[in-house]
Amino acid sequence: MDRTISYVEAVREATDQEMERDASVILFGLDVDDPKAIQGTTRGLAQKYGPERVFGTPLSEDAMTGVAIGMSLAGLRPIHVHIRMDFLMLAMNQLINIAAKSRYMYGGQVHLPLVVRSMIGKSWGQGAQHSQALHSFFMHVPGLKVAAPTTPYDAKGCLIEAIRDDDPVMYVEHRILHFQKGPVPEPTYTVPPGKARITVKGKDVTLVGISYMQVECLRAQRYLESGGIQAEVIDPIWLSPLDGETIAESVRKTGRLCVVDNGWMTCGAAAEIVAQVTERLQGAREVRVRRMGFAPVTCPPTPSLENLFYPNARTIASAAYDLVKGSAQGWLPEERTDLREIEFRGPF
Amino acid sequence: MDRTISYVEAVREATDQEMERDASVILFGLDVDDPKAIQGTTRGLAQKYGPERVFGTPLSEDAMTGVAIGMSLAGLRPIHVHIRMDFLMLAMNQLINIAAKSRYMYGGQVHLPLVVRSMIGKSWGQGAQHSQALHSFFMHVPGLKVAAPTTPYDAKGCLIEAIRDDDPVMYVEHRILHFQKGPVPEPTYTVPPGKARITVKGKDVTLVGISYMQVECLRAQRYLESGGIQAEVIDPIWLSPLDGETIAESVRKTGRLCVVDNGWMTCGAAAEIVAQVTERLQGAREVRVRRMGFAPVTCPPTPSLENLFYPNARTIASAAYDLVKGSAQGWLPEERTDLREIEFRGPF
Amino acid sequence: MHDRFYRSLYRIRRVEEEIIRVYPTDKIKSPVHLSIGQEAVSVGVCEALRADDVVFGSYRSHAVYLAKGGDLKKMIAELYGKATGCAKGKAGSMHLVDAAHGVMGASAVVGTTIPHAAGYAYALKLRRKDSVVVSFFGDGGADEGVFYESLNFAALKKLPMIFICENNSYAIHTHQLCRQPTANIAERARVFGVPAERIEDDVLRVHERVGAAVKALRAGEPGPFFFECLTYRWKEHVGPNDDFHLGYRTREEADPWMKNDQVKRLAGLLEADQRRRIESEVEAEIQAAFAFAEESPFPDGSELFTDMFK
Amino acid sequence: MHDRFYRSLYRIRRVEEEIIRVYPTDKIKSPVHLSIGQEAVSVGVCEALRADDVVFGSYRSHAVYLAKGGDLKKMIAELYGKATGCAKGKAGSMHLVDAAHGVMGASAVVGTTIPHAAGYAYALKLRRKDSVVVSFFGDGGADEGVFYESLNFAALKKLPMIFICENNSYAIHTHQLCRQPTANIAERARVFGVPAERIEDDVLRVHERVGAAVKALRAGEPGPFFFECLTYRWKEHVGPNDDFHLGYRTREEADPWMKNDQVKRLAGLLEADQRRRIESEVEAEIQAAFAFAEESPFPDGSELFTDMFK
Ligand SMILES: Cc1ncc(C[n+]2csc(CCOP(=O)(O)OP(=O)(O)O)c2C)c(N)n1
Ligand SMILES: Cc1ncc(C[n+]2csc(CCOP(=O)(O)OP(=O)(O)O)c2C)c(N)n1
Ligand SMILES: [Mg+2]
Ligand SMILES: [Mg+2]
Repeated sequence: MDRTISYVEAVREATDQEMERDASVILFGLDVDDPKAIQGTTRGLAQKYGPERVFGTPLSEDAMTGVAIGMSLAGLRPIHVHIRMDFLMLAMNQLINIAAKSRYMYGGQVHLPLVVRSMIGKSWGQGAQHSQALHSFFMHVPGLKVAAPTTPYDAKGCLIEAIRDDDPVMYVEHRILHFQKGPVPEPTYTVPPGKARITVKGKDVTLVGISYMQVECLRAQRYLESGGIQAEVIDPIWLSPLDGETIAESVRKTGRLCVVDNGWMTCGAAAEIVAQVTERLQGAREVRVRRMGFAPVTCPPTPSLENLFYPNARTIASAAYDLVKGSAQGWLPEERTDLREIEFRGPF
Repeated sequence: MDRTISYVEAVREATDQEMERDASVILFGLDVDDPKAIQGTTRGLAQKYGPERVFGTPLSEDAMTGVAIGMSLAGLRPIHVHIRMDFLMLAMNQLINIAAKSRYMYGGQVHLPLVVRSMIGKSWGQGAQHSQALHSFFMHVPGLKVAAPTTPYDAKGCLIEAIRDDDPVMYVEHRILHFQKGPVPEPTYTVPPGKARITVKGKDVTLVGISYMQVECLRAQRYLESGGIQAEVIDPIWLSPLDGETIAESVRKTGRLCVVDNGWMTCGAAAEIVAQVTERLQGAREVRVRRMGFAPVTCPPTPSLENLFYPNARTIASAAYDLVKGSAQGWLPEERTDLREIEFRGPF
Repeated sequence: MHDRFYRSLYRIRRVEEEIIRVYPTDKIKSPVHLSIGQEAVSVGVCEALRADDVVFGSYRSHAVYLAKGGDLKKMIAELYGKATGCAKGKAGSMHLVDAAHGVMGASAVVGTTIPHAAGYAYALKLRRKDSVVVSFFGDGGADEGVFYESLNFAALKKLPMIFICENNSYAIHTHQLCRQPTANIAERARVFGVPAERIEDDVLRVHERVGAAVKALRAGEPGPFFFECLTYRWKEHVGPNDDFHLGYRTREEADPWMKNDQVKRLAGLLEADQRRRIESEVEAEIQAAFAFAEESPFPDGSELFTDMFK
Repeated sequence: MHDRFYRSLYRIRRVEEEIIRVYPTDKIKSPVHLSIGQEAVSVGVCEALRADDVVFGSYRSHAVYLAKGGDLKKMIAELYGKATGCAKGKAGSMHLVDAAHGVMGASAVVGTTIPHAAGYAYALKLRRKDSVVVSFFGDGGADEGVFYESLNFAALKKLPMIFICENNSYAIHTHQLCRQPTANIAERARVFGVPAERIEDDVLRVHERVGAAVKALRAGEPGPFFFECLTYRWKEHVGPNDDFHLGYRTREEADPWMKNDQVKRLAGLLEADQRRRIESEVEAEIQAAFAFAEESPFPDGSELFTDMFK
């Protein structure tokens, strides 16, 4: 497994391989066939599979989501792409009231093998309406699965899993991660739901990092190391169904949990994870918990505020440090440029 | 305060009084002016205030929400009514991407004094798409307030508060509660956010009941009493901002928390409350927690399944009993008809 | 042909009359939106379809479910909330489905199945099938943005589908002209380049015009087609009763529609004994269906958790 | 009149050219969707408006913000993310606002301000004001369901508003005819009973036709009015560059539009020294605005939590 490719390429390859394997897989969404090809993730596929299987759409998120549902009722396996998750707010009726419910409310007579890809992103000056990560909405409603892969490996494996799944899957991509590179096997493989990944072993505190915040947690782990603390880092990969078991087992060991979401905290994935761990470990292990995520405000575009809006490796390390020490220590590690493997330049 | 009126009448009266007081208050939504008058909550208002200030709309939830926003930008105070919260999924873009964000993303230059009334309901055979309570979506996104009053008193006070609020408020009504009666002062008054109400004092376990589940918690409290347990019952009234302090203080005393939501649990209000209490009491008080809510499936219409879908007084009492005793006791109180003050007959 | 039409019309009318009769007993476990008075649309359209054609509808779908060949026993059992219902009691009256007969779904949220029909038609076209898809919705559905988005997409992709707007002039108690500035739904469709036509309440005319569209689509002519079918709901919006006392409409308004009753009309086109034979067969079928529902068990509690995922 | 038109056109053009010049320095802290080539629409429309009239736009709203009288200094400071920006750095380029001058909002989600305009117009009508509201949106906005719902409502309530569809043929890189079966946006509006007209890229003609509509509305004639204004975006969808190399459109397609440049055209209608005077005043204003932005401070961290609620 020494081939290294980018997240973008991993998504593209997964799509290509599944479209090649299964003629019922089709791909559409605004701009999937345009020169930018959704940051490259759909590059070349319109040419290879033709305009019937790969096509751009009108700006009609509501109807096009319904169209995807209709296609999947007819036995196709649509992949519907949205360049920003914010735009899914136009498709909520079809996603929540139909996609999540069809198998059940039709008593199992139908099913919807549907994948909805949507991108989340750090604002870089885009502000309020181009920066949201609303995965908790989809975790809340029974009937949808949610994947939020961090690495190119998981990006490919989760997407193939999602395409082959007979029920609707929300596939969440963070734009910063698109430029991440990593080892990815060429043959197809799946990363199924139900198993979180322990990305670094440690004994003092459990860091759960969702989507892009996984990267910041990995950096925080290194900062903490320099502060003498061994953090265990967990990537849930799939948010629904969520592998609460793996997280709780880690916290049973460390006694401390810091969940860092790439989203708001109230009724968010971090609230869910804290609640689950509390439920699972009550009576068995006293725990210390901390949630981190977007500041509880609208995302501001100006950098002087945006920097405060997001958690980052240093603020995460500082919070985890306090969790371990048991009180506010005011420790904030010096910024280390060697941890900045990933460059991000907006706007995207 | 010995006047007793129904929840429906309380909502109607609050609207009437505010429309009378302030000519900028207007009321619209599908069917607000029809013979059923939204279960009576808008009865007579079209006649009294005329068709410009009270009007039914086309079936256009998306645009009509945008229209409400535009009205509020122009200085009106619209109340937009939806007979089912499920239909708000068509309005999510305007609610999440505009209403919640306008004051902030326009740097305080504008504000939106907007009230969105939406009804939730027990399914009574209506099933998947007419039964949801998705208040956690609105709790998740900064910029929206959420009220979910249980009593006629709070129904009136919260609605007046919401109408006078200069920012958007989601006002959530449960249809069963509509038939509830209670003491309501005739003069206007407000029930502002920030203060949960302890509806019954107790020392053994804290029951937090949201919306209609407050009623089931009050019944559960009586069942528990007969089992020798003194439950403290809390009605949050406002879900956003949430008074986590009052809840945590109660749990600091009882050490046990059972949150019963009238909605799904994952990333729901119950997750948020459990997480907040855990955060607030960590290190100070060991706690036992339990979440209850909709079963994690789509709502089934047939009674044999629907009965299992919702928590009820007896299952709540049973769960709280276990919390207090520290392990599963298998205790389920006999059904008491004297606690069934409220009759519900669907469909509504 | 008239016998087939009559059988279908009579069957729908009588099933719903039985529902009205049974409703007060509380045996029916979900709200019912009756099609009485509107049967001609479903029958006229569905008689032009094959078993492998597909229909989508709304919460008011008893008629289209039956006209398209949906199983009557399973429908009544579904209304009773029984395990033998078409969706095992998980649908109720508002989500009737019979995939084997091309009834692919009905939604309680207005307008929401219109794009499903377009998506299904896209799949048929991609696979070079000659089946067609029909989307049934009301005049209220034509208020919703998704209606226009779906029309635009269907026209853009020339999909093998037929839009059937059942215009009964009301959304619940609100007249079309209180919701739309002009009563011109067919014209609204035409502006997307879609052949669109308004048809009076006439089952034979509906059949003829829709049949021609179906034929064109099967022959590979570009779709979609659009029909605004004028019709009238006799009963209240939801529930088994009349509602002229509410005051939002008058009996006088209803009168011409009731006089034009297509069930009676078709009855008149048959020989007396042919008609009686049909009627007695249908009555027997209905009786059997209600008995079946009655005798069937409610779903077991364990069913709560099935059908969520594969 | 021509001098006013020229000043407004030239000012918008030059402001955006300055943005292009500065952009590579990274001083501008948000993505920019330039209006270069499309100025005639905003200017033609806004010159027909009063200060108390109101406009709503999209993320591509530099032109309409300036044409309607929005403060230039605050705009540039906003682009720089400074505390002195029109929204204190919380809007960026995509959400320009200047309530004092009737610029009531711009949204980065396509189509979303169309119903705001209708709601605002409803309030004006309710209060018997004679101001009007203008909704600016693109041909892509006309794909969205909310566009039709808003048209339907505005026509139903006869609102004092004007729809301005800036049809530049593209949504990002996708041509109108890949999204709509027929290029007939004005006709789509007309079917709602709304007077609708298509106008070529001609600032004077836009002004004349929109001016007539404004006059009619102020006189109490029923609205709304609809104008599809044909125009062309010269730069890439987002960012400061040309994009003919991408291949989705050709220079040849752009040529006639560039030849028809309305900034040049109006320049030609002025006396040379009148023109020069305007230009030098505008240049000075622009220089001052960029200097102002440059010198202004970034918002303080405590600003993160302000402006959420009253
Ligand atoms: C999106 C949505 N909004 C509102 C409702 C409430 N509602 C149920 S039926 C109905 C009227 C629909 O009228 P129409 O489409 O003409 O169908 P009809 O009942 O006349 O068959 C309304 C408003 C709903 N179910 N869905
Ligand atoms: C609802 C929504 N869908 C998709 C996008 C992504 N997007 C941004 S601009 C744009 C094109 C809009 O085209 P048009 O309305 O013609 O405006 P123009 O850019 O040509 O001025 C798209 C698709 C968006 N911002 N909002
Ligand atoms: Mg109707
Ligand atoms: Mg355009």
